[in-house]
Amino acid sequence: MTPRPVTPEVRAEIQDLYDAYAEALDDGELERWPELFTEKCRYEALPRENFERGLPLAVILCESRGMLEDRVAALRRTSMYAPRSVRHLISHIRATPDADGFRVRANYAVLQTRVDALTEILSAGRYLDRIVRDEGRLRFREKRVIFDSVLVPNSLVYPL
Amino acid sequence: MTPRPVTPEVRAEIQDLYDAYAEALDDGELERWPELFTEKCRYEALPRENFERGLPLAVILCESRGMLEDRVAALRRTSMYAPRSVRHLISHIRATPDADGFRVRANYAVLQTRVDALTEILSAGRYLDRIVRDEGRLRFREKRVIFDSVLVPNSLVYPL
Amino acid sequence: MTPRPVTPEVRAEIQDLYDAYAEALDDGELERWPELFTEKCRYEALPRENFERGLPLAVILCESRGMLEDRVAALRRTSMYAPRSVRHLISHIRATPDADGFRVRANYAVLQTRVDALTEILSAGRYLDRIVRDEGRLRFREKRVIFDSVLVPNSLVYPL
Amino acid sequence: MRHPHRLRRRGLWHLTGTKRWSAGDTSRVPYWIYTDPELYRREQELVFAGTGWAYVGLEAELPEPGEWKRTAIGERPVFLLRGDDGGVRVFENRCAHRGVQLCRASFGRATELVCPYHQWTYDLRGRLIGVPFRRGLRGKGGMPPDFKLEANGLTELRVHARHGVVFASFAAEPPDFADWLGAAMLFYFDRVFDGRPLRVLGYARQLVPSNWKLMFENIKDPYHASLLHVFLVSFGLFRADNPSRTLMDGTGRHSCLISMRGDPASAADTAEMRSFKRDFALRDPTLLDPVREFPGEATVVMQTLWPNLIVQQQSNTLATRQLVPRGPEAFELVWTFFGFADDDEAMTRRRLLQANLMGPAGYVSLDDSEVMQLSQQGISPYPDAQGRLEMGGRGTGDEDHIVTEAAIRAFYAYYRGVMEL
Amino acid sequence: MRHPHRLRRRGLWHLTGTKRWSAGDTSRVPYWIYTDPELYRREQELVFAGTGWAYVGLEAELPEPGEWKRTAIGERPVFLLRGDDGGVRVFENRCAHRGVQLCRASFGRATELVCPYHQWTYDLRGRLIGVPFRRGLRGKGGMPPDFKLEANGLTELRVHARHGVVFASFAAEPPDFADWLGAAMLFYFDRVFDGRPLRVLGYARQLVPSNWKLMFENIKDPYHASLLHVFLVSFGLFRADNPSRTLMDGTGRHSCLISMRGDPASAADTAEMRSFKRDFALRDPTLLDPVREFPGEATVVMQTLWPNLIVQQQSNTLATRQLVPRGPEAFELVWTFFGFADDDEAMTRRRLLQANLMGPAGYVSLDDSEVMQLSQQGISPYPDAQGRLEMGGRGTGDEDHIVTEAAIRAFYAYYRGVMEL
Amino acid sequence: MRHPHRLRRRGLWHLTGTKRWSAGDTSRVPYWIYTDPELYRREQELVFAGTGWAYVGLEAELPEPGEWKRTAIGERPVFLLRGDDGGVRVFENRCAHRGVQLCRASFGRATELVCPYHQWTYDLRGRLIGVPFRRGLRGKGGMPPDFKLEANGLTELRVHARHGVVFASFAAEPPDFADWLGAAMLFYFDRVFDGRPLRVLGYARQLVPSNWKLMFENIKDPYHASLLHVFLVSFGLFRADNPSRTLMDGTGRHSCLISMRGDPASAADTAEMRSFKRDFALRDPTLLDPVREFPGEATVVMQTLWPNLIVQQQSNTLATRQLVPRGPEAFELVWTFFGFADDDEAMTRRRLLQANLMGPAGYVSLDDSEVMQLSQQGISPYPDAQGRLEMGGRGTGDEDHIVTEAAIRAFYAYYRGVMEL
Ligand code: FES
Ligand code: FES
Ligand code: FES
Ligand SMILES: [Fe+3]
Ligand SMILES: [Fe+3]
Ligand SMILES: [Fe+3]
Repeated sequence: MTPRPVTPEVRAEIQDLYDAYAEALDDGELERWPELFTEKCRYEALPRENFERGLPLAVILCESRGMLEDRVAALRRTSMYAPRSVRHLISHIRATPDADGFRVRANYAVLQTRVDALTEILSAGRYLDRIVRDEGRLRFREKRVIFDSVLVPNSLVYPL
Repeated sequence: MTPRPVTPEVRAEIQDLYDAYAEALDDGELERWPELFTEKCRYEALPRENFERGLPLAVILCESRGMLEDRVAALRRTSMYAPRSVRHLISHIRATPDADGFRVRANYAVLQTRVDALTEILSAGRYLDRIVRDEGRLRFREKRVIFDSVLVPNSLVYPL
Repeated sequence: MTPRPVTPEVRAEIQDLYDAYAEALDDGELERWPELFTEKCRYEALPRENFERGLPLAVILCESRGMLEDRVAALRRTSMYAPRSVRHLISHIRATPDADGFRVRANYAVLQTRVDALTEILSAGRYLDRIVRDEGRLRFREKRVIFDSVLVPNSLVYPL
Repeated sequence: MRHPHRLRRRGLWHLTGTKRWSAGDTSRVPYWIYTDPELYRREQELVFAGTGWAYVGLEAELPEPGEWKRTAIGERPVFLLRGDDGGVRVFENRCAHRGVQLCRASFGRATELVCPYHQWTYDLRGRLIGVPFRRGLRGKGGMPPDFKLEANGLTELRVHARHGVVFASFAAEPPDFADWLGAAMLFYFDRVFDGRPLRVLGYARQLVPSNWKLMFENIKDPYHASLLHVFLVSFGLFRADNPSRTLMDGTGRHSCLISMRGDPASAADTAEMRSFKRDFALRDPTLLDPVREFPGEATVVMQTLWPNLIVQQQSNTLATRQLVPRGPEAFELVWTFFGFADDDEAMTRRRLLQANLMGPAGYVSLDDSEVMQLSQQGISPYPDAQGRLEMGGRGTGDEDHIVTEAAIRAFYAYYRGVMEL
Repeated sequence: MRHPHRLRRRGLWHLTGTKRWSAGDTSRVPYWIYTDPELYRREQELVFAGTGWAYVGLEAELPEPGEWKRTAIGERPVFLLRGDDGGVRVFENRCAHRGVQLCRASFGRATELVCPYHQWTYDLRGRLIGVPFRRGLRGKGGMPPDFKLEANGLTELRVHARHGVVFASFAAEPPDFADWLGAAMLFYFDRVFDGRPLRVLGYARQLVPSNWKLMFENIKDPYHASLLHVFLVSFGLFRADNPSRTLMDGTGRHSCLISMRGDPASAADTAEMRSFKRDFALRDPTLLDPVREFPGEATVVMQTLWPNLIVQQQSNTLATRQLVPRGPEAFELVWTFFGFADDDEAMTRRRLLQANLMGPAGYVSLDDSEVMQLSQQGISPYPDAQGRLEMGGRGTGDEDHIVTEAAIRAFYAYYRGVMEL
Repeated sequence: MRHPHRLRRRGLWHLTGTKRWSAGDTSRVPYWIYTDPELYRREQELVFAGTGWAYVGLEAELPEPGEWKRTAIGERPVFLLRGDDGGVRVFENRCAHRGVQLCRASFGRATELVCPYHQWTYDLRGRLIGVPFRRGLRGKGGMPPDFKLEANGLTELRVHARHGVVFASFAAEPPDFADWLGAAMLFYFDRVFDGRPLRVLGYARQLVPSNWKLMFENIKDPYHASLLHVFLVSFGLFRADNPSRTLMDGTGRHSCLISMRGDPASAADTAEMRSFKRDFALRDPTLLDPVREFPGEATVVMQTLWPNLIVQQQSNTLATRQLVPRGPEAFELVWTFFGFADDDEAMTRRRLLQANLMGPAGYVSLDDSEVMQLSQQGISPYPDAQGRLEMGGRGTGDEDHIVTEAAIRAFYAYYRGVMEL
């Protein structure tokens, strides 16, 4: 199969997906987050230290859109945490075609603002993603968040 | 009226406007800042806390290009502040057409460097903008800066 | 000579070069870094303070690709430093054509993660670059990194 | 034993040479009082949790029963809560069980307060009304028989509200509020807070890297206004040659700076003000369109109320500024901009535009926040040096001009008494 | 007057009112112990570098000779090193010459340890084997004749490994490990660490902005689990009405919380738990597919071992959690998730999925890290206040239910002895 | 004496057990001296604001009248100002009124210095020449009659400039500069600063997370250079087997490390240096193209001058490195790279290329800044441990080789005297 080229239009469409991703989380519209993934999907967030040493443990691991929805439901209904907001800065989005979509790498930084506190760096790292066309739009089939610092400033409330 | 599509050319042009915006402020060329707005315009910077609670108070409020110019003049001639420089990182610029131009959302982070100090986060948040074509170029008709943390590290000298 | 326009394709290609630049350094693949420069080239990193006062001193100065390679070799073989990783966020890439390529400005922030530490800002500033087509791809002929804060958090191990 | 010296190590700080306030009057202020951690800790108790009343907020911030607002007196977190009886109460923001903050956002609304840790539940008057498993489960565990809900409510502060402004006190028997302010201060307090319902316009907050006392010095200092604030001066919003007054209460802890309408500047009086820029004009003068709204001739009244409040009336921009110390070398300045419920749209817009003068980006207050930072930077490394406050003499009485630092001297005279310095 | 002790407070801290632990028992815990810098410094010596054994890691983390791992006991950096003889040793992480950290990454492997500064070289047993220019160069310089390599090796700690878990001690003659734990604690320790080889699945780390003791309080507190952790409760992973036990060793320093299978919730028992959400169901229940793998009826066993270890067995997610204090108001929580070398793929996947409950984003532990931060925020500004720990009475003995704070009281009873408070 | 109260101020700390320097000589250095806050505060007075001369800058940095440069001695901010008489003066950077920093940028130029707060105005010799409203306004307010401009100028330090290098002193009667340096140190000082006009090439600054004394230890330690700095060694820029000298002044506070041309490395001598990499070669050797420019055989001279200066001459890269402490566990290292006004273009380019060896990214100094951080990390948690400085014996005299730590021992012998330790 001939890999489809990454045309300017595709670039824009991929950018749109990341824009929507950032917007959903930054606006606190968590419910829009699972919709950006395919029904069968995988999301995981793990420290670079585990990733590079071949250790599988992730601090968030979802193996289906249902699990993503469960995480949103838990944040809405069961978890206790002090209020905060996040702000994504995603850059260097690099797509290469693969069998059924694109492999995409990107850099990210997430800034966090807690009540009564200055804005601080919550996390920075890279995304290693697989994107496919699904129901007429691009969606994540896989998203791996490799965060640079294993040390987290207390909690990771929202997905990165 | 049919909304005009956001073509790659328009994307690029909008990106150029934000690039020019960042460059003017980051280079300390404040005088170039009002030129990026239409004669009739609105600029305001307010904390997310006010924005979300429907409170109108902004820490900077300009209701015309004249007021933007007045702010620049005040910074140049009347205000006292220790020297510093800023650095903008604007990302996730998302445009949708509206009646006479575009509504644009973007994420921003502004890093600040004071004399003898390390670079630190000054502010992060989002832009909620309206852009129109004016005298052959894109300009801001409205720019609302919603900053995530109501708490500011002492002063906001330059516009965000 | 007519300056070549900065078409969407050229924009994308320039973006690709910065993506590759960030990726090489962020992945710790230092050996890929000199390849992004032409054989005859210049790289320097200097504080805004020197730059603005016309003082020539740079904290890193390479006047050829060989010197870039020497720096990589030194980091690999002779220098002693505690482990860390970096993460680039490059934005506002603005290209204008010049005689034999493009002059490009960009903003950057580099976040650093040291062992056992939270991610922190290492440096922010701007790139003042010259890019040319060389062996069929875009390469840096000149890269000047002007960092905003003369004060560095201890060491600058990797190039900015 | 590893540290036999432990006891001797911190000596008796108040006996030492450096940490003494040598001069007889307060025309000299030693610089160690802006940095000393021990003094700062004592201030938490003696100044902020002391015998008097501290500002905590506006009634208009929590109009409905069950609404609450988080704030602090000194470093101590407290919250305001409007009870089901309509009354506003103030409580320490910590669960009586094991200390968890009950109010975690800036504002909220509740029908009862439930601590997340073990769900101890308090009603809207701060009374403990529920302790899960208090009587155990299936006959096991539970609280001891002598445990009383009534004895384990939230720690409540004394509260006094006047014309919509809420004050609280950690003291068991705080003074009468009118006495605490004194007649002169009460007069000016009531001038702005005249009983009309308030409308909150919004908030701004600054983390100022200086000791909190420098903020009070700044506001109690009419001398600087005509010199530092070029913007104010250039537009006649404050001028040394305007009629003005510096008033204190009997103790010196509170003060008012009052500036009144005057004649246009004469060349003679502005000669000393190099800040005066005759040619400076606004391109869009809509920004400054003040209208007179309070009785009397004053155009600016800046009132400082010990220990943590500034009431700002500068033309039509009104705000409370609350001081929350954050260590010896920083404080938070919390601005609550307000108007009146009966303001028309034009007045609201006027207040919002004039707010450009204030806050972290204000044409006026920017100068102040920067100068406080610069003061702290100059003061902090020189703890043995001292400031000199001799403008207008060395006295601490009222003055009918601005060329004086009397209100600062009066403040420190009272401060020394409170702090036993 | 609220603060009669105010003046005495600084000066001789252990004599003063504020820094005293007034109550006879530990049903009251004064809040100054969570912030006081002097106490914190003493804890470094008496608690972390004290007479007992502290957790440092798992043998599986450094399977091969020459492998090392960096960690800390209290604030003191140490490292584990597997020698060429196969034994694991623990050393202070500083060169004997002038203090440079020898291990700079989290993990590594070496045939010898070379300090970068002057290349002093240590073998895999920590012995100094090389000092460049020790005999000088061309007859000049060098170390004095009485300098002995043998006297300048790395500072080695005592080490005890049990079933793959490594403990170390700064004490010259630490107690017998089995005695240190006591029979009951040893039983539960051996329940998880049953001698099978371990497999490390990965790490997570949190910088928690609270005093380290709040972490122990949290884990020693079965009372909170059914109230705070709505997720746990809603899926029956922990319930107040399940059979359970709270066990201590003889001293109270260690403890186990044990929860066992029980009947489905009856309406009566869950009435007090507002956290119980009957309608909450997972869309993808694959996340929770626990299988029984340890003998006995317990489904959850949380063991805390003085001074720095929590052993977590929650269904099939297993982890050690190591506490590393970072000043009085912060600590690092280091999670080492593990399984067994003989786990099949399904079990590994199960452990990885259940890890969603734990760590900085865990459905359960997120609540805890947030509540610790909120506690510290409520406690820290009120050093003169105190927490009350009266659930289940005021005693410190074992209990067969969860409606008790006995294990916390027992912990503090032991703590007071160690700290001479 | 400026601080007669000094000894009383901090209890009797120097008598305590932990904080004692036990050994008779300085072959042992206790680790608490790198972290103790009280000692650090005393250093500000006794070391940095002590009896001698501290480096503040180069005359070439402010060539014109009215030009100023901001810097610090210890933590105390000062600035250099070239007066209208052409002389360079040094002042405390704080307004005599209420402490505001007068110089807010790194460099500037003025005809007079105006404090922004109340516009007190100083001339280019630091004299107070203007106090707005000094005589009041319309007969009201103003300074007291006994207020004298002359008594309220800026606090001026003593200044000594030698061959373009400026030193200042807080002492009322600092020693003669030549005596302060001693003949040997003066000789090497004058070797680089030979009277030719200097040209500043630029600045670099590092915030090093270690105690400032570790920087002096590093530069006074010739032992490490051939071991840590593989780059230096591989290109023969510094080698243990080169002829070299370690020189001190009579007191031990200053020192010089001198390395001279030697024969190519013999296998015997480099055997102990595992850092020597024979096969390492530069692809572009333009970087290293040293030319001899100073009299004598020395290729490297690193001079340290108490309390805050390193003069670096490494081949053709010349710099002053100024130490500015920032708390016990950090300092700023300020590099001022320079050449001579009569350098030709080739020499300037050579200096700029060789600057790659130095600064925060330097092929050589990177090793040092990292090793200082690693030292602090190893030292700080072990305040009761100590470093051992026995290379080259335990003496403090000059040596004609590099296999010695004599200069560090000499430094601490002097330090103990100054600090009364
Ligand atoms: S801490 Fe509030 S209920 Fe336990
Ligand atoms: S400090 Fe380790 S060899 Fe010198
Ligand atoms: S502080 Fe400088 S003039 Fe008042
Ligand atoms: Fe002011
Ligand atoms: Fe819990
Ligand atoms: Fe060195």
